[in-house]
Amino acid sequence: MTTTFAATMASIAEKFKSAVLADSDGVADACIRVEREELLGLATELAAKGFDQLEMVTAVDYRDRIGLIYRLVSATLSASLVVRCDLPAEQPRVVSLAGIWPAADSQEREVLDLFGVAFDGHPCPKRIFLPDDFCGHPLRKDFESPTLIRRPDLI
Amino acid sequence: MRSYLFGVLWGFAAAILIALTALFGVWWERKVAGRMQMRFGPQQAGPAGVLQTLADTVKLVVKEDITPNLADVPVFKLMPYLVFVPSASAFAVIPFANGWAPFNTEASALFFLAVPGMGALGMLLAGWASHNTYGSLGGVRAAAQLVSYELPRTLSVLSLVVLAGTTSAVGIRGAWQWWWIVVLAPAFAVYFISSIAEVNRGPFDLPEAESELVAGYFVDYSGIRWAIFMMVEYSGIVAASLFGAATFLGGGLGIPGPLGVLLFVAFTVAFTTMMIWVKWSFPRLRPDQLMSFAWKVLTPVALVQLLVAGVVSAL
Amino acid sequence: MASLGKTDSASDSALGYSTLESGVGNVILTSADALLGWSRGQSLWAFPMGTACCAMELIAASFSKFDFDRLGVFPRQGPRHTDVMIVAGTITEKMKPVVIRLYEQMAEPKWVIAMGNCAISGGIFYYDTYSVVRGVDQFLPVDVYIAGCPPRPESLQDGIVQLRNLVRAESVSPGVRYRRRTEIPLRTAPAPTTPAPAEPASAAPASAPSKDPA
Amino acid sequence: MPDQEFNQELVVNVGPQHPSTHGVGRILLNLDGDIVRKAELIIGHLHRGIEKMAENRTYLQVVPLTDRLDYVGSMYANWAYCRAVEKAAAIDVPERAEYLRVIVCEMQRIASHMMSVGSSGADSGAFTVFVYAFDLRERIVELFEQLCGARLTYSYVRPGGVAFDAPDGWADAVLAEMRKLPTGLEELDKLLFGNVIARGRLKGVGIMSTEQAIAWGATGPVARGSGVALDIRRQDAYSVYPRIGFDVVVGDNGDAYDRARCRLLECFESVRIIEQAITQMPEGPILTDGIPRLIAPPKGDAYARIESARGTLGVYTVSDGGAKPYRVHFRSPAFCNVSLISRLAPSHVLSDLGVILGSLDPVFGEVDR
Repeated sequence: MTTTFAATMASIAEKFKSAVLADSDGVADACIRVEREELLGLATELAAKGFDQLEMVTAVDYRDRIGLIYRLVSATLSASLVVRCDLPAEQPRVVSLAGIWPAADSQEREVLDLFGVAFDGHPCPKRIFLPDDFCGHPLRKDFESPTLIRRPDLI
Repeated sequence: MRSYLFGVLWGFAAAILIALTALFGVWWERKVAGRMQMRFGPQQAGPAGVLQTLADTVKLVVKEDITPNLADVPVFKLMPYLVFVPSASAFAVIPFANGWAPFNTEASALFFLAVPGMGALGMLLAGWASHNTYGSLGGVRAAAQLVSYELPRTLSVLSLVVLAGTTSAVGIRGAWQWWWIVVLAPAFAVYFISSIAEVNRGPFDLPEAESELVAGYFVDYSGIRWAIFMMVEYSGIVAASLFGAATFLGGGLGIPGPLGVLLFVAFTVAFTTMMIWVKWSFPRLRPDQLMSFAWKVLTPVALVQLLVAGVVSAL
Repeated sequence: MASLGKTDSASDSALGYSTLESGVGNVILTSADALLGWSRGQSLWAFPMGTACCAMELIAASFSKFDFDRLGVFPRQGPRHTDVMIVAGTITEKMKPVVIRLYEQMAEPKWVIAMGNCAISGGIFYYDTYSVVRGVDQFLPVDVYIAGCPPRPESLQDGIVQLRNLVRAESVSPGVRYRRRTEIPLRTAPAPTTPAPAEPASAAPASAPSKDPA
Repeated sequence: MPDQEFNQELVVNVGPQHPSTHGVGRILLNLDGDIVRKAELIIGHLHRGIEKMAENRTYLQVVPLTDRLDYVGSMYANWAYCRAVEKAAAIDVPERAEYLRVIVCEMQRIASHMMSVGSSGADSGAFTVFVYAFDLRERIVELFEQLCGARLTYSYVRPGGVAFDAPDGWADAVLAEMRKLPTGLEELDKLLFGNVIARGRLKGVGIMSTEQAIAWGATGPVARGSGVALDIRRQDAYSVYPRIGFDVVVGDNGDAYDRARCRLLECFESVRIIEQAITQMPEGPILTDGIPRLIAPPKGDAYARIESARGTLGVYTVSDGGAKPYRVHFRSPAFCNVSLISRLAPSHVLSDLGVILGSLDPVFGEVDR
């Protein structure tokens, strides 16, 4: 990790107490695990520190909790960073980062559509792929649908 | 009485002539466009696909012609004929032979330019009556385009009238001189470009823009009514080429006898092919570019040409 | 010259269609059927209902290397001006009402070609999907199925030739049956029980629909 | 207020089935006369749930699914997925396979750009440009057919290498084709961008500044058209790209003309890359041996991204140690680029809508997944 990048990481770590700094986990050069409440503060801090590109917003359903993944890339620091935030599985609700990075707008709608995570403050919080009257969120592990035919395990 | 009978006879002859020009025009366009795009045109309906348009027309005649239920039905049904009749009547005044035209009236050149302008009203109402957003957008564009391109077209033929001294097309063809080609070259260019726009083709096919308005003002027409719109377009091309060849080039450069007729037909086919060639090689103009091109480029050129013609004729 | 006028041309009998049943129809009717059949077959204007990968092959089929235009197939965009709707690609639940509405907007003698496995049966997206309609024939009467993922432009054009034989074998008056018009009943309608004449042999790549409902 | 409901805006539905929406996107336009006031993009008509399907397939069975994602360029969809799996399962790739992957993906980039440049010509009305661009694309698709038998959905790149070795004479055929291609590309350049009406239609339409491009998440030629020098081949320097000399094409004023022109100039760069890669390609195996039929990467995440014809194509896989991926997510560049239409379209004329959408080059298989 370049020195400036390490310096920014250190300054962020002590600024946000609940942020747990871990080194690379296969997704980006560094990883920050943060609580739901501190996400907005951390995001504005990172945007100020030179992370101007939000590349990917996605989620993973770990059955007991839903993990949100934001992958940020900084051209000035030439480094990438992944911010992870865990949400309860029942009513996942988090603040929307579309205000800081407009790129998050459509990707957050996709997470809303497929995972059911509600984003507060999103410009138009509607489903993006599925019709509005679709019940359930497909990418949840406990998603059942009459039209879904499971592929037989031939192996 | 005799002229009445002659009128009816000529009506049938014109209908057949227009149908033939449309048949030839559609087949010729698909073959030329095909060859321009490194492919063959229709091949399998008759030798070299000559019967392709016949197959298309017979199919369209027996196809169901749908009237949308929200459409303004009487207007919807009338519009193909309101668009067809003016452009068909333009055939009546074209000087086919030296000194002869089916209807040799005094101001036949102006008749040829003015009457097809009525088609703009038909297109506007066709788009509006089909109660379809694309249709009405196409109709409004057709009205704006046809009206604004009539001015340069009329001015370009006017410089011809100034030189010939008469406004009758037959007179113009009779008074044709060879040096007119040199003097009236810009006028012919303006005439050719604005007649492409008059027929909604080539870079000016905004009313029926395929990639924007799906099919423009005739989007909701099907079957025989749509075929009439297609016949209007293709007979319009041939009519503009016929008139251009007859007046600007004196119908075969004024050579009497079969050679002149042969040249006349050759010029007409050449102009038709040029219109097809222009359509398939240029993208479409934007509405504001279309208008500024008509008013800021074509009209001034036609006016200057008129001045030159006036000076020359005064010499 | 195409087989204008001859109704029992080689390709018709090759497909096993029952030619004119004895004692029905006369010179006027057969020549009218022949002319209409020939003209409709020669000028099948295609409505490219392209949604996914098969749309790329549909575009390639109408361009310089494979050239649809030779067969008289002219892709037009408006549903009103076209005869055959070529459904190319996966149809999802959200797209289904759009396809139905466009099919209903097409002017009457109209046909449907289901191009590609996704249009035939959902193809690779048959298992584990919640939003794919498994086959267009669930809501459209399909005339020709073209297998392949995506089918080559050549097999698409062979499908067009098969459809042309179907079209040429149809008759103007409902009384005359050159060929049993195979209405595939939608899943809800009970299967018609009238006896079927010779089973139309399915030609190799593009199979004309068999009589018995799915 | 009487005049309030008088100047009601005309709502036009540029529906899922439309000649210039490049697939099944739907745009709800609020038109004031011919001027677009608001453009709302409605997608999802081709949403097949590929990410849900991938969770019930083994790692190798997901490869054919990635073909149907970006069906105009399925080579680099395969490659991105295979890089993620190789990163997760720590599989290394033989030298020759890396070169074959670079050659095949650069050819796919040319074919995909031909589709995009051709259709941006067709959107502005020049249909012949589309046919000429497709003719160049057909030459490349023919070479793909000789290599892996398929015209569009190849499943050629596999975790740990590639599926088939180049048949003998194939490399020379590609070299011969790459020598002829630049003349075809120059001809297309003159045919479309040399044309004064096409320049008039494409220039100054859908302008996006550099900051907007970065903030809105645009990548690939859409971002490079606005001056963002973001090219993952240069930034990550993955595979054998460090050994190959090429430069990144960057436009300056970020309109539809620059985006389309960047795509065409990138094809010249790809031709250079292919020629260098073929000359440097060593002999040797094309698939690492010892890869189990059921790849089971250790528990954990992996993310790999490559430069596809539309931009940064990233694949994020989560594995729970089993034979099937726990979660696969495709960071789709077309999805991020096409959602710019609602920001670029307002205050343009209706005719420009098709041109702007064409310059964003969406492929709805990848947008809707």
